[in-house]
Amino acid sequence: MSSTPFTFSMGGEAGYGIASTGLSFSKLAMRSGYYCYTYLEYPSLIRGGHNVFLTSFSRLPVGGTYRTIDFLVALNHETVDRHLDNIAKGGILMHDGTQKLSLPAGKSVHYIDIPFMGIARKLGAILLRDMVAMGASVAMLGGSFDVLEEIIREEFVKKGEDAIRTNIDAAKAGFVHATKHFSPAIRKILTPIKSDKKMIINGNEATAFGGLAAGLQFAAIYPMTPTSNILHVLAPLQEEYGLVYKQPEDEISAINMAIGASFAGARSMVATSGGGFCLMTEGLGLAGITETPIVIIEGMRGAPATGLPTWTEQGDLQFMLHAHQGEFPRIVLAPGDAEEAFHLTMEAFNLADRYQTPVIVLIDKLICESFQSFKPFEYDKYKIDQGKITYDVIKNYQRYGLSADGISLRAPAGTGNHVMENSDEHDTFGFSSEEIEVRNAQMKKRMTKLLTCAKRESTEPKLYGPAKADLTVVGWGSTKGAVLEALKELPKVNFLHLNWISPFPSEAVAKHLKKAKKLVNIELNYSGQLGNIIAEKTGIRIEDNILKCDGRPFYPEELVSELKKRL
Amino acid sequence: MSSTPFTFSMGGEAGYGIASTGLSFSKLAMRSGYYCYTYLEYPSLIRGGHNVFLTSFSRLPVGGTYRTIDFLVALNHETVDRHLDNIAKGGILMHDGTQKLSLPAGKSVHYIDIPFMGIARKLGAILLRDMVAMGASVAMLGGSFDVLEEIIREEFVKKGEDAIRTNIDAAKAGFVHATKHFSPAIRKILTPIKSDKKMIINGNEATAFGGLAAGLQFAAIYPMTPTSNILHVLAPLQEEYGLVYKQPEDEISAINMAIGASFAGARSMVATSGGGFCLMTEGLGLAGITETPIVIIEGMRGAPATGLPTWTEQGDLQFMLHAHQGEFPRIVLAPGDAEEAFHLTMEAFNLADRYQTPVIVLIDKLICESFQSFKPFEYDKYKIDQGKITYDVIKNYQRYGLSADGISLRAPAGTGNHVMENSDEHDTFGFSSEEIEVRNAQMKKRMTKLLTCAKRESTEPKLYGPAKADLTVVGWGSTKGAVLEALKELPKVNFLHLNWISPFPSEAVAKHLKKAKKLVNIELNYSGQLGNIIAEKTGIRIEDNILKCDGRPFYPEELVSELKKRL
Amino acid sequence: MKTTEELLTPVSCNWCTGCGNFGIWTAFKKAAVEKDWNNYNTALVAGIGCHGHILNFLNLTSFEGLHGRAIPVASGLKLANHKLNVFVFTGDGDCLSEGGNHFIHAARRNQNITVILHDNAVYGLTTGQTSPRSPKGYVSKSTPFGNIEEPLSPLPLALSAGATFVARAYEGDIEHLKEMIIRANAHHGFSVIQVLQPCVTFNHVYTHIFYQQNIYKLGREHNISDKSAAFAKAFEWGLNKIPVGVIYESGQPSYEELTPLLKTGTLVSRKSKKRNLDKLFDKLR
Amino acid sequence: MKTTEELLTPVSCNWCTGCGNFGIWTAFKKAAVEKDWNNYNTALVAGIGCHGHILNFLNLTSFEGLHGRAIPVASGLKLANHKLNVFVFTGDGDCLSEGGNHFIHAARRNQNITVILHDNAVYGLTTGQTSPRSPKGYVSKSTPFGNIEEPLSPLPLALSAGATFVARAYEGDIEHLKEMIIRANAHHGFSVIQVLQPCVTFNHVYTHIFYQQNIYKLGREHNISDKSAAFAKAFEWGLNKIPVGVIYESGQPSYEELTPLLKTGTLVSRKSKKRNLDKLFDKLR
Ligand SMILES: Cc1ncc(C[n+]2csc(CCOP(=O)(O)OP(=O)(O)O)c2C)c(N)n1
Ligand SMILES: Cc1ncc(C[n+]2csc(CCOP(=O)(O)OP(=O)(O)O)c2C)c(N)n1
Ligand code: SF4
Ligand code: SF4
Ligand SMILES: [Mg+2]
Ligand SMILES: [Mg+2]
Repeated sequence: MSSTPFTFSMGGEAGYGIASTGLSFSKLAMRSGYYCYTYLEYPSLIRGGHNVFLTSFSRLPVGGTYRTIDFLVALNHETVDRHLDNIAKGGILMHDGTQKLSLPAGKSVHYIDIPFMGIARKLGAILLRDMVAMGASVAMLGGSFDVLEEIIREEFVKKGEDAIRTNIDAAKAGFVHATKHFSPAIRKILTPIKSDKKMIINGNEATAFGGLAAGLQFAAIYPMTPTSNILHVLAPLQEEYGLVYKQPEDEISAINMAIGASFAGARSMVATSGGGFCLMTEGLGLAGITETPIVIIEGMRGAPATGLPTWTEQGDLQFMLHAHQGEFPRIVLAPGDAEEAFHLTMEAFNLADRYQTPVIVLIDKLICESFQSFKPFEYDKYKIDQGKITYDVIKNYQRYGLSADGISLRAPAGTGNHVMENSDEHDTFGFSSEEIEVRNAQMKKRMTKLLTCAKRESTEPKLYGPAKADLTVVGWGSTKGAVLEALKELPKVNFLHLNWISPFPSEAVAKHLKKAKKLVNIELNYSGQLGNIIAEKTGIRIEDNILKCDGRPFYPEELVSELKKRL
Repeated sequence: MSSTPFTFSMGGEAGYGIASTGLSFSKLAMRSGYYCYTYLEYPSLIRGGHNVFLTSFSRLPVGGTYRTIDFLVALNHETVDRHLDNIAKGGILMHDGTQKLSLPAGKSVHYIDIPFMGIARKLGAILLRDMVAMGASVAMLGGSFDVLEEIIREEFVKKGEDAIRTNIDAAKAGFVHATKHFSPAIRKILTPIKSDKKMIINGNEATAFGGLAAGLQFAAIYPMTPTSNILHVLAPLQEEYGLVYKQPEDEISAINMAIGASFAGARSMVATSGGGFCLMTEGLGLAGITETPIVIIEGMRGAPATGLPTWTEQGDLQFMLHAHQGEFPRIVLAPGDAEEAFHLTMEAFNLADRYQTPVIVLIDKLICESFQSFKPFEYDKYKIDQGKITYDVIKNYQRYGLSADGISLRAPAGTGNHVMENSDEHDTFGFSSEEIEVRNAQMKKRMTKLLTCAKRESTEPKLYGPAKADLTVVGWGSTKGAVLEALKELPKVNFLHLNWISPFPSEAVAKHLKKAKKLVNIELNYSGQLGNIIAEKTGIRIEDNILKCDGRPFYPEELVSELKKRL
Repeated sequence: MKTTEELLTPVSCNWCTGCGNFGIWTAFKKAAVEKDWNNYNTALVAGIGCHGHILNFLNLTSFEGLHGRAIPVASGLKLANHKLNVFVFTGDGDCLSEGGNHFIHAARRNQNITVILHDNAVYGLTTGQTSPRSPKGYVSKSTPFGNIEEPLSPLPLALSAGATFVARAYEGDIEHLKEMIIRANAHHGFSVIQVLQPCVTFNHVYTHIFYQQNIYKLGREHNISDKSAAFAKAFEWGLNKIPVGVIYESGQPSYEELTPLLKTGTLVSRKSKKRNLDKLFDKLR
Repeated sequence: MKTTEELLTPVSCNWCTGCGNFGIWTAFKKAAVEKDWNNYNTALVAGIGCHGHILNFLNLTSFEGLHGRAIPVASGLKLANHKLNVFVFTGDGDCLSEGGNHFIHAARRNQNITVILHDNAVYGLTTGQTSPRSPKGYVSKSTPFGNIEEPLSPLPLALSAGATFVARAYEGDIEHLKEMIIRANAHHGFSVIQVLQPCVTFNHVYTHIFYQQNIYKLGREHNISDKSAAFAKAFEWGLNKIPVGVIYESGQPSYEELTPLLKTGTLVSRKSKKRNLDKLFDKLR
């Protein structure tokens, strides 16, 4: 593929900091002027398993991770076993000959033998191995050592001058060794070029930052892969940005704390994954019936149960729509990448306040933990909107007063009003009631908010690619990146991407689907849940599906070949 | 309506035992040869609220509660306020004139004034009031005092001869007073007649008995309306029937205990309502991925959250299908009345064992707490089927061995096999694994069980009424009774009733729907959830809905009038 | 509030006649009037059970949550606005069974909230099942052959978990209970009052008479800052020896006092505002 | 099992080098060989965390449950087949945070199961956040400014809740830990061993050296049937004063012993069979 990014990868055993090396490499590529996308694979173990990162970089934005590796650094046997087959024809495999990895002959791969271990040992620590490999790789890609040095300097600044020095030395040694012994094989692929200002961010950071921008005041997060990193981002920023992060005893507590904080008027959120969300389902409906705004970040992973804790999946979609007994309005957003996660999280806080109801932002391990480069996010236009809220004393205040749009005037606790929020069905004042008229009025009031939301917000899916196409791909959430990459090769295919799931944009979706010549639904789950929802909401069943739920994302190459079959 | 049952009702403040009076009255009707259906309404309070029972009885089976009351006993003001309008033209209202209830003139109602309070006071206790009223009512309906005496005797046997005497005296006093003063108004409507042997049972009892018949060994139930009564039935039977009932600290514990007991080989179940089910959602998927058989009884009530704790609703249907992250096979059954609850609960235990997966029996307050008379349940043909299970030591035992039907050989703990059940994705032995092939094989194996189930079991909905009809009503679960009552008046309407929800009988449903001239979907929830599922599974959207979610059941009269509009 | 009448709502009280919840309600209203707890400075949270109905009868800002989950709601509320007096009304089932985990963790965190534990040793609202407070041998619908579990002692549990104020009171002694409520609220940190509350409908063991006959007030000789004495008193239970009064109080700083951000004012006093992310974005280069 | 080799599985151990879980694993294998725990008489349950991986390395019947929920699975398992030795492997996060409620209630019920609490005072598997056992001031990703909560003491909590056997051991002393495991299992009732387990990767406070320097073995002078002495020892923690050994043991009957039905054999020994309901139906007339 002509526009295909270059994919660099490094693999080794867990516990050697492959993830942070991946981020450093990505920064290097970015500072050299390239866009990149870095995907991490690791098992649910602290040490002993296999870790790998893949960075695809290009002059143009890159939205997904490629399977075909142009340059692989193998720090152990397993890297070779697992990834050799994915090396591109004519690609490079860098290894340490002294490790005697079994490298099959006959493969059209250039082997570059760098004594990582020897060099690292000479410099005093085996752990420096990755840095040596990094230096050597940068050299082989024609990258700038200055940029690398700058990045190492920043990364180790907290560890002191010594750490900086040894790491720079290690990188330098690798760089020099490679330049000296393999200069004919060097590919000028990382040579610094001029380009726009960019940043690299993963979905967890984007979500946390979205919350910060939106005036988040209280977050209760119990650690859980893949969203733990949201708490790691927020916790150190508490004082400077004026928010409270609380690690609760469990997820039940998390959501109830957030509800309590919101009752006091604070913008509140929780973050978790499917298992923790299960424990929040009761609280979700509590927020629904008490009309308490909260934002819930749900990061999907391989399921059910503990499942595949460090792998990706889109298996929780229908669960999000139906969690909790009975019915209440819920807003479900499903960003397609970190940038959308940022914007939709910001929006989520406004929506929660505006419609006084829980808002779920549904992401997955792929979005949460993959690093992608973007132009700095544009959020000038964002304004905090707290909806119908008062801090004044209102005569005869009624927390659940009726109104045409279903939204009542909210007064936080402590404002002098007698505010009563109630998990029992209640009258307009909040007092428990089981009367038919009261029940019907409140039920209707709550459900009307969803209609109001559908009317007022722009929930339409986005169509990428040509307006007229031979094949229309339908998808949601994190498949966006891989599909858009694939579309670069397929000019006659377009892509309908949904990032609003509830209220569901039934009409807009139906309109697009009816226009399509041929349809295929793409999801990272077993049964095609978006397809199910579309059938439910529009009556249109997309018969053709590309589904996968082995924990791995879609790769652009596999999509290209799957989609070509349909053209 | 010609075939319409006679409806007797009594209302008074909570705490006066209206519910047990209702059951006594029903037994009386039944022993006099009539079928009956007794519906209870009470608030979520122990005292102080308003309680009422309605018993509809007839020579033919009665499946639902009628709104129109033929004979109302008002023990307090509220009864008059709330129910006077529902008294049939020419109906009877029995009251105590000394209470000075405001009885509107001009209503074509016969007032029967019985000094309940005075008589009760004379006999020594205000609490006897209900018994006086009961005696008087039986007299006015031409019932047999002997039958009433027998019932009182049985009911108070545990309280001793004194209690029996006073209560019989009270009933007698009422009976005599009524006979003496109102003999012209007596209607011979409860005169004993010859008829088949019958019994009266509510859904909670039926479910508990279903479990007992099916060899239930372990039940962990945390109290929650409307299913608490299941534990009240099981707890005293533990020793005699050889099962353990355990009240756990919470519902999370309940489901995990049941899973643990099942892992040891015991037939296990839990019972709860929506809120408790929320807390079980994580355990549900645990049973799914570990392939541990369990039976979950979910009794729906007004929702969301605490909602309307003592009122009915069918709002949890889609939640049952999607609770828990990701996907795994689940079986969801939705009995239409106590008899179906009995049979489907028995069946649930076989299904859980056969497919090694959780089975949900979805009922609601209406089924749980309404008493209905039936011929004694026929369960001779039922056989316990534990599916693929072994107690022998198997060489190279693999808990999750692959097979064409997706079902592996199960060995309980303690059988000498190394049995490993694992909430992480796992290989055939149960060891944690994140490999693509392993994941795909296990995911497919699990999901195949649902296909196997769909093939092997008869999941088809039942069509009631004429094969060809002008209007086809579609419904599920507890609406069955009211719809069948309504159909008695509507010979050109038929009714497609679903009691298997997952695996969903898509083909059978589609076939019926396509044949229908005109369709209407009936549900006790806000959005028509069965309609949503039908649209998802068959592509057919039933545009016309009769929905209600005010906590009250459908009444045959209201359905008749709603359905007539459509003919 | 200035008078107990101001504290009333249009909803009329619907507990059973003679229910111990009436005493708690009365004592709380008296305390509220004495300390002027009102809709500016106070918020209440309750769980689900007969106890929780109390919110319908008090004209004070309140949140009726889920069964077992009142404490975490109160925790979040307090963190967001620590100037509020935050009271939790909870039952023995609510607090010790469904919500046991929150109880010990709120105690551990030493959050400055007051937990009023309506201990009727039974599940009232669900019609009388055995609770973690029911005595061994207790016969109910859930334990028809007698309870085989030892009751849980909430106060030693709270002490073990780190509570800094624990007290016990009998609802029938309204003045004493009122004092306890005021003292618990005045305490800076997690406070719990186990209120002995007869359920006249379902619990025929722990009756009004039982408590009247078996409680005694802790006197001066009891050193409320001695933790092992506190454990001894907290465990004490039985004929003629159910101590009531403050059992333990210590002066550690509360969670809110230790949270640096809250030193300068409540979280909600800084209104939610859009933040600039330039600095954060800069680090992503 | 007859040898520790028989206890191995094809899965190779994947804890970090130096992890304290190795000691627990070794001590458990030794105990299993000494007492011949095998697939007829033993079943293991674990929670989710580094500790839970242990099930993959033991050739014994086991159930890996959900985070925080190992204990109730073990409770159900034990009630269904009380002839099995039932062990729970749980972490400080698993047992005391997510699963705190089950811990106190299983202790209260005095179910005859043994809880082996891998206490590394940190959330290992989720990469090192502060746990309820982390010391005050502890700096981690979740408490970058230092932990402001007091750590929870699991043994006083268990004692308060009603546990009848509580012990503490350091994983580095394998013989001692093995003894503790055997004694806990021999005890008839709820037993818990708090195992001091260094997490070499994330917890740099409670290291091997820290424990080696600060633990001491309880001697004869400690009366294990004295509950208040037990509380004192269970709370003891700090420089040179972390007692290890059996802290408390008492002889109340276990829940299984008190359950009448189980006197005649295990629940599963009566195979599930269809029951006749005539008698029950008769009452419905
Ligand atoms: C999750 C959940 N489980 C169960 C219930 C049912 N329920 C309501 S109140 C209650 C127990 C009440 O006992 P307690 O907390 O002691 O309150 P009391 O009525 O005695 O004041 C239960 C089990 C519920 N509402 N929610
Ligand atoms: C419901 C739920 N919440 C959170 C998690 C994520 N999680 C996995 S292990 C763990 C904590 C582990 O800590 P601990 O129990 O102390 O075990 P350790 O790793 O230290 O042995 C967490 C929070 C989960 N798996 N499930
Ligand atoms: S049931 Fe008990 S606790 Fe509930 S209101 Fe009646 S007396 Fe009070
Ligand atoms: S992270 Fe800690 S507890 Fe987990 S394996 Fe490594 S050293 Fe052991
Ligand atoms: Mg109670
Ligand atoms: Mg730990």
